[in-house]
Amino acid sequence: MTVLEQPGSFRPSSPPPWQPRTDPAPLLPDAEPYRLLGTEAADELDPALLRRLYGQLVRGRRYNAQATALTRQGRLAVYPSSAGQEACQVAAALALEDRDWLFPSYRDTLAAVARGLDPVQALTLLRGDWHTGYDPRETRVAPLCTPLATQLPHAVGLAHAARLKGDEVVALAMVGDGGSSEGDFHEALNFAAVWRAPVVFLLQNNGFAISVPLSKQTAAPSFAHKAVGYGMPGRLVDGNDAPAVHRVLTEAVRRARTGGGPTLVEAITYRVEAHTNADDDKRYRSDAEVAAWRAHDPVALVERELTRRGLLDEDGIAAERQAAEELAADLRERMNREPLLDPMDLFTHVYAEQTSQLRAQAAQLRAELAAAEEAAAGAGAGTAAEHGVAGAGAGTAAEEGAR
Amino acid sequence: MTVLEQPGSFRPSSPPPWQPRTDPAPLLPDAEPYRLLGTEAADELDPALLRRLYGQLVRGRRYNAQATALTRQGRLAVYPSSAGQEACQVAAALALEDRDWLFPSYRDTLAAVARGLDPVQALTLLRGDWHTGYDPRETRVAPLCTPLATQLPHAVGLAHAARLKGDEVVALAMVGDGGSSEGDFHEALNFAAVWRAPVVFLLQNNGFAISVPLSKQTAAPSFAHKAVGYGMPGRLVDGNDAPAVHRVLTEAVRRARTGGGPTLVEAITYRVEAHTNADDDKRYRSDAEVAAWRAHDPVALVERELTRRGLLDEDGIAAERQAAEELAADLRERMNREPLLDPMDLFTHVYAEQTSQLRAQAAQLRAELAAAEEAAAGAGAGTAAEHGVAGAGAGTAAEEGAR
Amino acid sequence: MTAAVGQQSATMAQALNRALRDAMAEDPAVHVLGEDVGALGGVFRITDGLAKEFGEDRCTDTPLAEAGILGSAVGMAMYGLRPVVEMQFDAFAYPALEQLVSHVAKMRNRTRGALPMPVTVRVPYGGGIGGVEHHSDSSEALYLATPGLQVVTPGTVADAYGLLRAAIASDDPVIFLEPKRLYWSKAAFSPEQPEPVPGIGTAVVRRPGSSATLITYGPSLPVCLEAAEAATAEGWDLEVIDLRSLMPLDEETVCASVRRTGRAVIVHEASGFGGPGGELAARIGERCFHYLQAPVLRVTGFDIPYPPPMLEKHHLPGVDRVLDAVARLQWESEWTEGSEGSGRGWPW
Amino acid sequence: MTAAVGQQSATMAQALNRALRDAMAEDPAVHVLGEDVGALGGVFRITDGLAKEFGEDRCTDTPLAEAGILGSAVGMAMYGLRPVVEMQFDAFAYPALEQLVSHVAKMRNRTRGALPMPVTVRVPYGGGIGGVEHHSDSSEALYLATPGLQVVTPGTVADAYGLLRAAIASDDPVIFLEPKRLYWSKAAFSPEQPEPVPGIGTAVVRRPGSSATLITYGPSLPVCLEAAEAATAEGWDLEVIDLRSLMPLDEETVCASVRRTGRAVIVHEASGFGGPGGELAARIGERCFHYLQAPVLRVTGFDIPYPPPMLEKHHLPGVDRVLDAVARLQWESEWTEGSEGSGRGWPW
Ligand SMILES: Cc1ncc(C[n+]2csc(CCOP(=O)(O)OP(=O)(O)O)c2C)c(N)n1
Ligand SMILES: Cc1ncc(C[n+]2csc(CCOP(=O)(O)OP(=O)(O)O)c2C)c(N)n1
Ligand SMILES: [Mg+2]
Ligand SMILES: [Mg+2]
Repeated sequence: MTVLEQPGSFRPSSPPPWQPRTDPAPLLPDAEPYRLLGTEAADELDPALLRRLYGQLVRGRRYNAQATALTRQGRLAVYPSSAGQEACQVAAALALEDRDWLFPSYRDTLAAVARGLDPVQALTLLRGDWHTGYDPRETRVAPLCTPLATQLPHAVGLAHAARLKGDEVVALAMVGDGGSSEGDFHEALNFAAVWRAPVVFLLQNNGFAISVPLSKQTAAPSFAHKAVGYGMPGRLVDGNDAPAVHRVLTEAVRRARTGGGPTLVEAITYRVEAHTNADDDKRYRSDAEVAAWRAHDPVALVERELTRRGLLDEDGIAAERQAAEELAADLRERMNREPLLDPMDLFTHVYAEQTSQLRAQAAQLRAELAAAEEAAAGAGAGTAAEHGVAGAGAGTAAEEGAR
Repeated sequence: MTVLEQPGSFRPSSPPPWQPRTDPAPLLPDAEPYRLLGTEAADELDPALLRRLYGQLVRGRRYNAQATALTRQGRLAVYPSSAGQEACQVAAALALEDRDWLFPSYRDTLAAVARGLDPVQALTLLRGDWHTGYDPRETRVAPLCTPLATQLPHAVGLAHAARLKGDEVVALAMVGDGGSSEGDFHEALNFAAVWRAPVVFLLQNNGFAISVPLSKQTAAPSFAHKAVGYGMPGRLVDGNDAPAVHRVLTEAVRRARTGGGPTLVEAITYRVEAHTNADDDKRYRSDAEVAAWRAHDPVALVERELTRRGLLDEDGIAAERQAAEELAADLRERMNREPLLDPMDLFTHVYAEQTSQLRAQAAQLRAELAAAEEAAAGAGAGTAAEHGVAGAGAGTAAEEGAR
Repeated sequence: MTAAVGQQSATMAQALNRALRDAMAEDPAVHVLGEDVGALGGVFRITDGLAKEFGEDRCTDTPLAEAGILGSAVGMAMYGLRPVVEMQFDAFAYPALEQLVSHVAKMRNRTRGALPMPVTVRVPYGGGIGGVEHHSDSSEALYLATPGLQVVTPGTVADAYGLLRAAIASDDPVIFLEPKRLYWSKAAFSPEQPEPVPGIGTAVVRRPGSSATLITYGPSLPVCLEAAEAATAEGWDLEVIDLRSLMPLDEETVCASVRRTGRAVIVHEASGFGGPGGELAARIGERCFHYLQAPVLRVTGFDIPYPPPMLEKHHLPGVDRVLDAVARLQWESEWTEGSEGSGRGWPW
Repeated sequence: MTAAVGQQSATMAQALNRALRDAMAEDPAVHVLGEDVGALGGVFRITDGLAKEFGEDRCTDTPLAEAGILGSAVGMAMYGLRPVVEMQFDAFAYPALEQLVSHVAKMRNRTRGALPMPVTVRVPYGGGIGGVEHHSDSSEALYLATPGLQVVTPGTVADAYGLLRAAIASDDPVIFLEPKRLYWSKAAFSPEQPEPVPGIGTAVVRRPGSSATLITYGPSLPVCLEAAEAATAEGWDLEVIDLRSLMPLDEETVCASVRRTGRAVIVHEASGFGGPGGELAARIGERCFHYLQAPVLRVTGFDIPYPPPMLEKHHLPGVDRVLDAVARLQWESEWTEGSEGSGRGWPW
């Protein structure tokens, strides 16, 4: 290390040239959220797409209502409704191809259902049954994720792996305004950008993280402004304008698929119901605020557009509602059937092979169940399997304030 | 929940108005890193400040050289040198008032020393002695932080607490380009912005995280571009231009102190030595790259400026060097004294009061030490305390490749 | 839900709320922070009314980031405050582990006493409330393995108040584990004259007995008391010890009892393997070896990820499983070579 | 540093490097990722040469974020890869704990077997190398308390190779703990004909003996072997068991030995309280109760934050402390009421 040996002689060069690693301008979101409905561009919207969105929105709204109703009947332990956010849910599903993966958070069962997942399977977790009711590899829907933002690095890793394998698979990962504060959000976006992984991050900004409003969550101009800090484009869209969300996501998916790297999309929307059935939203927001957002309803917006363009009449509306009612009835009916769980399954799928410790514990439970069965048989009751299930109902009692 | 009861009757209102929570434009960094030296503005620089910076830079450079030399003599277990980054270190120290707090990372001992900390105390950790060699409350220097970015939320919490108490105290927290990838960086900046905490984040972008270059760390236009995503200003500065760094930091500190909230400052600099004495930088970078940066030397830049303006002559230079040599000699001399550690101190300061378990363990060690002392006395050797220390020397053997 | 003055009975949730309120009223350095602790009063309403009474600067809704919350609390403590952090659920405390282990637990030691960490971390823990995955973990083993932390957990309404006051008053960090399924348990409670809790680190004999000792804490305390009652029908007079504090551990109370009864069963909801019961059994084995009439047994959650609500009752240690273990305490010296370790019926 | 073909002796670091190389060559699904694993070859050079040989897509320098690394590995495993993650040091694995507990350990269970997690997490652990704070933690207790994980740690050069191959081949996640201070230990090793390791979950008797059993793993194995040699001078013939796998735990090998010798000392570097030794001692107490001639003792690190390098030798369990414990195994039935639990000299 030289400590300036010859004071007169050094000619410090000009500084090594600096330039931004990428041009920031195109990464910044527009000043206004992107909208289609109510603008001139709406006239050019594909009627078939609008009809498809509309059908899904009507069914989605009905699905949300039915799921919330099921909590009141004790058939779901808890339901975080996406009522008011159906445009985001439906658009996310429709923006993806079959080979793509969806990474939903715990609120996004509707997105999975709109992709084609059986609603009963989508709700398995929330009814108190086994955690994931479907095969993620078959459905390309990752498990519903409760630890906030932890699903985001998974989406990055999966998309990265797919790209390394040469598959043109895109991962779309969903997160909330609250979840954006977690370290995992930051790490995932950074990895995605550095790896140019084919991921689309859809941040549903619904105004609240349980009771915490935006003003206590962030001071940023918008969540979309975070994108430039990772070197990816940030897009801002009216989250209740289904065709707009669909277009922005489709464009981001295309970009990802063709090697353009990740995008962060902030959809501005609103949770019009309480956080879950266990929440009390009167404590932290006014009815007037909710009412204002209910008026900007994602289902009604598309319905109005279709009606305006003469693409939907009363019969059409009635037909979609009929379909939604059928979905709800089917869901109701099937959710009312008591699921059959085998208590011995506690010990399967902990490891590929049971450890000696687990075998011993399984033997213990088996013996307990047999003893209970014997006792019940003596008293003229059913089988051990039923015993396991009957008692289980009690476990689903709604948690006070939980989640 | 209403499912569109009257298809003809609804008049979806216009969307609730959206506007950015804050104007993004002033938060974005300038296109070029801020510079003073070599620009016209340099002419107006306060001579006293320049002289002060210069003195600190010369001593800082010498300090770095001496500390690295001490690793070769086995007197330091490891030293992460800030050679080449002295402008950032010194400017950080001089931008703060006495009441302010500095939150250094493991590489920032020089910043602490430039603030007035005894270098021997600053190096306690790195010599293998107790972890923090000074009283953080007395010195307003937080413990040197090794787990990357974890010191940032501490700075935020402290600054927030000070503000709640009405004290006009600012916290300046230092982090590296690598550390910016950690979740704690994200969480700390977000908390700081939401709370408008009086914190200045100084990110020394020195080109590498051990061996990992910027291109594998981030795809962002600059680290300063991350600031807008939190709603705080991001500033970009030539990290080898000491007056420039000092001015940008001073301005940020002033802003923080007067209620303006946090700032993220990215200082573009370069680590001209290996990561630590244990590192082998030949594996990941070229000599040419290092040489280019050595030419843009923070010490030489200020020396040239002073000379150019006739504020420094050979005597002045010699005097500063003399002072630096004295500092180095004193450091050398005192670091060569074997520190006196009491093994029984293992059990103090685990809790305010020792648990019964710790008392038992302390009794065990005490007995062992007494037995060893007895054995040594039998063999004509020294006391137990010396025994503890003598053996300790071996513990400082440099870790191969560690850190 | 705030406990009314002079109230003579309260839920554990109310007692905790009252403890926070009293601590905040007494000491302006006490600050509460966490997710939803403000207007909502926390998802379990433990912080109900605090923001209103003491202002949002004293009871603060933070951004949603657990490492950020705990890391900020470290900084606040460095400046002389006494932060009380709420983690929303057990599994959501994991993101804060680095801050907890590398700073909260070590800061006093790192700074030779200059920076103590009077931080209380409240963690609702355990199952039995029908929570979906990640909402029912019993993570006490993580905290026990971390020197520098204190770990306490109340099993009664009175202790909830007393222990939380002691935790907040402590100059060292405390992991305060709140048994979720006891939040709504009710008992006599006079906040004006709270039962004294002799500080952190003292176990209590909840039921004296002579045949064997049940050692437990938190959510399993009511189970053990019920089991002890039921056991009288079999002629067993069981002593029940409520540890209250897992670290520091009151070994004297435990050992005195086991030396007297000669038999011990440890009961907790956390998985057995690597759980707190192992440490307890090991210590009893070390210190009471010659007094033991039978192996120290453990009745614990299985070594599995916490199961879904519909199956949790099979996982949680209940009265029957405790009684089964008591029955296996070799009452008639029935032991013969080979009877140990058969696997069948062993409570691990 | 890459192990040369036909080499007959190697360090543990070289054996680990060779294991990675062979696994990557054999199976294109194996990907290595972490901080500095590329050009630098890792700070301990365990991944030396891999990026060059297999390309940066197979051995990838990641951004500096442990949760991001492990979280990405989860996603890669979901897509069919076999990620091998390097954590740079023990304490720097903490930020990844949420991903580890809530996803890596549980994913198979959460998805009823649909998404297994063949992820290997390599963690250099333990002290004795003069590392400054946060560089010498023994964090195995955190992992042991997490059902769904396997936890292994080699004590010899040959096992380093064999166990790492087995870990990478496993369809379940493995925490692969690498004893830092054994990295440079050297032994005979033929990579072409590596000693077979009988899969994960098998302990091995490293030294047969009849007087008492020393049970240990990883960095403490050489200490125990040395102690066993030294003990012969006292007339003790000690058996030494190297657990190799902490989860699954090979209880049969342990119990068979202890039933034979009647005495056991557990030795590990991690703090005693809440450490792995508690679980072991508890299990031995449960399963070998009537065979035990003396309490199961533990020789462990103290219950303190890891000390600075200049004091670490006082903290680490050494040969003398092991022999002290052996001497306290009540060889002459010297036990009298009150001699247990005196505090003085007990190894916790
Ligand atoms: C790591 C973590 N911390 C806390 C929680 C508890 N929690 C569940 S939902 C929620 C709010 C989430 O808000 P946001 O991300 O905006 O999503 P939204 O509920 O609005 O869809 C919280 C705090 C959690 N699930 N995970
Ligand atoms: C959480 C954590 N992970 C890993 C490390 C190991 N480590 C020490 S320094 C370093 C690189 C830091 O790079 P940067 O933040 O750019 O700081 P610099 O060394 O360049 O000053 C790494 C990976 C650590 N100290 N903490
Ligand atoms: Mg939200
Ligand atoms: Mg750097």
